[in-house]
Amino acid sequence: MKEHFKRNMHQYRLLALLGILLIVMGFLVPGKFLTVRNFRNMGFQMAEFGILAIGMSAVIMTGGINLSIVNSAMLASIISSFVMRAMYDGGNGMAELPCIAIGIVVTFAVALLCGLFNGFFVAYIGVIPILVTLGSQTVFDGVALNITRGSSVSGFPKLFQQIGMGTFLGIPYTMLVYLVVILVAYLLIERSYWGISIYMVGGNEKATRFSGINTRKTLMGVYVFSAMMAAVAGILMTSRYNSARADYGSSYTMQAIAATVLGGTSITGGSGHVLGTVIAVAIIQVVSSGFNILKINRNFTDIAIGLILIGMLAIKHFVDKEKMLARK
Amino acid sequence: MPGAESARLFIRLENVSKTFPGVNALTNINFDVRGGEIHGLIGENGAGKSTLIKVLAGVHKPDPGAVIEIDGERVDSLTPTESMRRGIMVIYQDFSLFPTLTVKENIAFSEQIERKRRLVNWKEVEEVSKRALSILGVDIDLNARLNTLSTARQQLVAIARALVYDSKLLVMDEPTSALSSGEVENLFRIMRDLRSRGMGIIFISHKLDELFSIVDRMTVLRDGMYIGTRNAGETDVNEIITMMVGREIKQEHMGGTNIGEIVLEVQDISKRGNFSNVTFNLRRGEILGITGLVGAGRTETVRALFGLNPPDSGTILLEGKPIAPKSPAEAQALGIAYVPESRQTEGLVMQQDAESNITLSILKTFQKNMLIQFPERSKRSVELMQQLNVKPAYPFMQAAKFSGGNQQKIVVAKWLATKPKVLIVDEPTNGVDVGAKTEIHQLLRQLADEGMAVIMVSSELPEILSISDRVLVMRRGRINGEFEAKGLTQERIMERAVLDTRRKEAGA
Amino acid sequence: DMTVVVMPKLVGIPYFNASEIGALAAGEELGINVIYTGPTTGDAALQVQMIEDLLIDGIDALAIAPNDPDSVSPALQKCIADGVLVMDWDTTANADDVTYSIQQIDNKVLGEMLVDLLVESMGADEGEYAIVTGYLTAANLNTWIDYSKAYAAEKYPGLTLVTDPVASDESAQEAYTQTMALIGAYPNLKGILGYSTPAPIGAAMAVQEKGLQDSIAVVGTSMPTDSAPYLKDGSLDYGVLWDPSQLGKLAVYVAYLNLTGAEIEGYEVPGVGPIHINEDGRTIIMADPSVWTAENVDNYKF
Amino acid sequence: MNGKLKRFVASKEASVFLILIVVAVAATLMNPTFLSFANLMDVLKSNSVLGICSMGMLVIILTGGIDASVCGQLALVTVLTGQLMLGTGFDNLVVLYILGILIGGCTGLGNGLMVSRLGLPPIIATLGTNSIVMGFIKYYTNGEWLNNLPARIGNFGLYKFFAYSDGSGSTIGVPVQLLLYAVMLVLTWFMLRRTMLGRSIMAMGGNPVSAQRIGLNTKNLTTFAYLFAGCMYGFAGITYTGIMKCVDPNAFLGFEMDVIGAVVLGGALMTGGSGSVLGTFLGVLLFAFISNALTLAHISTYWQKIIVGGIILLAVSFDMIKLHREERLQTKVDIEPKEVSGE
Ligand SMILES: Nc1ncnc2c1ncn2[C@@H]1O[C@H](COP(=O)(O)OP(=O)(O)OP(=O)(O)O)[C@@H](O)[C@H]1O
Ligand SMILES: Nc1ncnc2c1ncn2[C@@H]1O[C@H](COP(=O)(O)OP(=O)(O)OP(=O)(O)O)[C@@H](O)[C@H]1O
Ligand SMILES: [Mg+2]
Ligand SMILES: [Mg+2]
Repeated sequence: MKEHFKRNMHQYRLLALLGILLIVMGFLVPGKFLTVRNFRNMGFQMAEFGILAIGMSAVIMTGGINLSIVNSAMLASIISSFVMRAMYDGGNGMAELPCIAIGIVVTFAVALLCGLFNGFFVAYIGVIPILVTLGSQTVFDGVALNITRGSSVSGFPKLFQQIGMGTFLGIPYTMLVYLVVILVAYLLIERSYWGISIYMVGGNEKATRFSGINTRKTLMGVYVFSAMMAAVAGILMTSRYNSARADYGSSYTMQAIAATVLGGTSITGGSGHVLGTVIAVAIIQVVSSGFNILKINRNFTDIAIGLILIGMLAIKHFVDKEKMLARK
Repeated sequence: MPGAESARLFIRLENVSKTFPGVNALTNINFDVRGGEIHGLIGENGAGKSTLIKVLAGVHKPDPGAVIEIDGERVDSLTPTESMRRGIMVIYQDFSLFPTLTVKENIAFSEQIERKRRLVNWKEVEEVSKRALSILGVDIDLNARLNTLSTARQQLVAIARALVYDSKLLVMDEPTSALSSGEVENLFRIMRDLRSRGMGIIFISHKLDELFSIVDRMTVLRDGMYIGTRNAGETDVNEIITMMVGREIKQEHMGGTNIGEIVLEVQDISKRGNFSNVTFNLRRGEILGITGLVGAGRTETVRALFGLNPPDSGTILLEGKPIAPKSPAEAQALGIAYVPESRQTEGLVMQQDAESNITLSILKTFQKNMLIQFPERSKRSVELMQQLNVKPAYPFMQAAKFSGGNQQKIVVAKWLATKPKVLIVDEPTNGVDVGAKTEIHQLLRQLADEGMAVIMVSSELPEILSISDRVLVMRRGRINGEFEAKGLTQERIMERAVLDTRRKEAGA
Repeated sequence: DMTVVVMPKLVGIPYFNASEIGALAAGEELGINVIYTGPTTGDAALQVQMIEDLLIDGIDALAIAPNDPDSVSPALQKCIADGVLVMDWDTTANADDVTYSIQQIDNKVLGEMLVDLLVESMGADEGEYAIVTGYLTAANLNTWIDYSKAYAAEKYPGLTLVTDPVASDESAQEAYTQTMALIGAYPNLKGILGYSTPAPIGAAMAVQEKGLQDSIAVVGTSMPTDSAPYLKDGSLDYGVLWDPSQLGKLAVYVAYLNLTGAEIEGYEVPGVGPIHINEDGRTIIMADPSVWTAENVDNYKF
Repeated sequence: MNGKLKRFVASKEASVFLILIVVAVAATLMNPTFLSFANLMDVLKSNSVLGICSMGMLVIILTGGIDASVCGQLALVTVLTGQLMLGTGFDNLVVLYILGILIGGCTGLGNGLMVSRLGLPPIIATLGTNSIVMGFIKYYTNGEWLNNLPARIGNFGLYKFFAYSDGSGSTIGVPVQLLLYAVMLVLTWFMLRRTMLGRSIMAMGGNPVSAQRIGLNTKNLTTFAYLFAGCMYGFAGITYTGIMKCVDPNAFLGFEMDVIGAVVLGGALMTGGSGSVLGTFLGVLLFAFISNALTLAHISTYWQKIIVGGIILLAVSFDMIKLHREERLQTKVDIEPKEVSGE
């Protein structure tokens, strides 16, 4: 128990910060912030960003980074949007449900290709991830622009919007999807064979390979996983914005990295927790929503998140006295 | 001649303790070294030897109450710079070199710092490093990047770096762990020379015969405590071992009792620049020792069997079926295990805990419904740690925090866990103390007797002789001799390792 | 107490700063609460979040310059469901989402005007020209570019567009670098059309540096104070835009009039002029675009 | 000499160089303008700011760190000095450069202290700095451009050495920015190669524990690296204002990725200790020339991105494949010659 607490100290501190922020916001915006309506609202918003952050976390745990995660999400969404639009044909074509189903499959398929693309260069050629994904980011973006010429794609079944807009017993579907993703990611990353290999590869790829683990598969898996997260986020975004465009969510890349490290994942790999990332995402969401409702200049949101990032990690350093090894 | 001047105490430690969170690495140590003596520091893995010298080097601050006197002067706070300024130079167990710099800079760098240089004098760097290497009598490309060198060569560079210095006390933490016997002899010659010039030397090694051949006095530590100091002439190996482990350890030839049919046949495998025409076979219940000089290609050869270094030609048969593993994963699936020679870079994931490391090779077996069963895994890892007597047996402690020898045990444990058909161990007792060494030997023997086939690569001839059933000697990428271990002597092995005896035989 | 939110595509760029001044001034004149807020980058996703968050606090009207009409559509529908008056300004939203659409100019008029001005500055209705735009994904810029291209192809068949629009990422430095390359790549280049406010400036910088003021004409949408130095030395021939502060003001006035139930058609907005609603009952066009030249540019203060 | 050449061929710099040559040859074949003196100078001029910043980033990456606050630091320098020029008409270039270096130095020092003293991972410290600095700058300036700067700064930016007119009205010559860049290249090279400070940084980047053990003050070295980078950004900021003749607080959004990309493309290892000024220079050239070459080759904008990304991937893969091949073919054991049968 004590061991558990010591190991997860940082997460508890994040949780405490989240609590404090909620209370402070509750005071500052009385009767509006701590309401079912606002929580539902944040639930709608948090999912897409949270899912991308989880996809980013898995990659960072191996010591890599995925700068192209948002671009793969959008490329997959754009292609599937074209497919859905063509099949639905403004209501003259296929029925709504099968059309949506095909769209979702296409999103996953394209994202899978993006993930394999990144994974191939990282796992099989051995290029460092920041360069691979910097390159693939440009490529994916280029392909998306080439297809759309920069405009947005829309015109799919009305029902598709329900994914991003609908609720079940008052809970947004997006939130439900997010919860399922958290659970699956938790099990995959922290409880499965593949997940444990992620941490080991992040710590020392060579020693892990020498232990009979197929580290190429592990790495390939991580980039595919991250692309799958991108696909889910892409579906939610396309549905919420009722369209797909090359530059949607462009600000999410840096934010996802920030959320991952705020959540306690070491940027050099080998450590981190899914739940840490999830709490960090919630913190960023509360600050962002709270400041929006308070109509504070958006620039202060950036400043506040910067301060929280530095503050929480300085605390982590000083209180845990666990000198973070600058690198392996 | 070591006169009165050199017999002066150079350094004296009193009451030195060092506690890490949860570990008392050193408790009230008293210790002194004179100028002009070689002082052996002995103890089991984790006894605190490295920690003690890190205190001397100013890397670790001792707990309050410690007294450190250097050259008769009491020093209150010792920093690395201060320690170097006072003439203490350390060769660390992990070398502490700079992997991305060239050989010449690695050798001359600290000296340039000591001289408070602002600009680098490349000419001087070149001269200094050339001189240091020539003292050692080795030839290494001065402009090669350090991380392109083999472990043995890196160790030589680390020694050369220390020799550059005109220091008063040279501390050597296992300087010979990767060296061949010729290189060790060379080093000893230099050490004797330095001693005669009045320098004090602290020498740490687990190789007791080495120690007895060079040191004047030796101090034994056990579990972080000072046990005693003896003059080399007034003690013997048995007494020292008793002091170290608190019991006597006998070393004798342990032959196999249960040697069965051939498991592995290696037929004429070659790989350009690695090994050539290597042929041998391996039986169930047998330990096959492979020895030779460093750089003879032993590691490359056994790695070929583990899928790390597939041969260009030739065949490998496992239980009569041809195999060609292309990766460790494939080799493992075939029932081949390999304990690599470098535990730091190839053996362990240092930042992870002991449990994750020990169970890494058998991780899949804890899977149930796609999920890893952590309680089972913990149970298994504690069992393994106890089986190999890993100290402390904390499964949640970071691998990096174990002492060198205990780290090695963790790597061995990881592979034993897989219960392989063929177990390959590469320098399995590198940096392991006598107690643990015997345990590992017994374990290997026991595993063989239970039906495993074992290949042991080792540069330590006593080790080869004591537990192998058969011995292969390699020389420059080829097998240069094969012997039954029984009745074999070190001399005959060395002959094959050093001399090209094939010429004679072919001619005969 | 009436709260009107005016949301630009992003805050912190000169164009939208100017419109902020007008919007806030209108709030003061009318004695209502005007909030001018938007994301710090032109990301449609952020805009949607802000709208949703603002709804929590309760607002009466929202005037939005959408980064993408489709993406904000669901959020705007939420507003409508909440009884909020929704309008667009600067850039059109989807027609179903807004009660009023306040446009600075007629997109078609602007697109065609730029081509006419370019031809005039080139002094010939034939030759090669290039387009430097902001982001390739910017909907309003793409609309203008499409009108311009269609018009040029029809009216001046002698004009040839050398390559697809080149993106400058809303940065003058990038526009400058790209233009340098364009000049190198197409030695016969006679004209450059710049869309988005930094693009013509960057293009003019390159032309100025190359000393090609007389052989390459630059025309584009730019802010007058930024363009003044380039207009004066001839590297920029015409700058075209409107007064963004008037646009902000107009948006707030229309919201106010609608919410108070007053007559909109023909209302005289101080400093802007009478409002005229188009036949579609929705679009309000502020005025024809203003053109700045070396002579008149000093009369504008934004 | 031969050994040196061999080492170069085996180095990472060589791969970048090779790709650069391929790009240059392809571009020249498609459009000879590419190789014209005027074009090369233009490209170098507009990428000199990237080049100068990459020197700072290189030093940080050598320590094993990273700097995500390039954008914030450049914006701060250009805005503050721009305000000064606008407010007082001050136009002494030397003083402006010193001021720029001081301002950049301050933010760099802040980053350095956070990394070395607070022990924050570099990416966090600098991401944090960036969002804080950018937040304040955008809040105060509202993104407003600063126009009508003193003429002197603009004229300085246009200055060219060995200038001559090519008849069509444009002046050709070596732009002053190229000289400034060259000075920073040499300065950084000298610092890294010839001073103990630079060698200590290289050493620490390769193995921080050993560095501590031989008595290097790793905290101060780390702090210095960020300080040095900050000063470089300061220098780059003033140079930028000279080129643009105005200040746009938003001009540098996303610029840090270009800078990091150029350094890493030039062969520096993100884990520290490995990387060179020459490599970084080649990385900058590659970055600069690809985009220029594509435009000159009349490639449509929409395709440019795909090709740029493709070339980056190709360049880095090529490097890795070469490395693997060398590793595979490396002679590890000096094999005894075959059979010496009886004679
Ligand atoms: N940084 C550290 N944090 C915690 N414990 C440590 C640390 N360094 C060493 N220890 C512990 O201190 C004890 C002494 O270790 P030390 O490395 O000095 O042993 P050693 O005698 O050199 O052993 P070996 O022969 O195996 O190298 C061990 O129990 C080790 O686990
Ligand atoms: N001239 C050289 N310069 C640098 N490294 C060399 C040189 N010659 C050989 N080596 C290195 O020596 C090593 C060869 O030793 P190898 O490990 O194959 O031999 P071994 O017989 O297994 O010895 P051990 O296991 O004791 O190290 C290789 O790793 C190789 O890189
Ligand atoms: Mg030790
Ligand atoms: Mg070996």
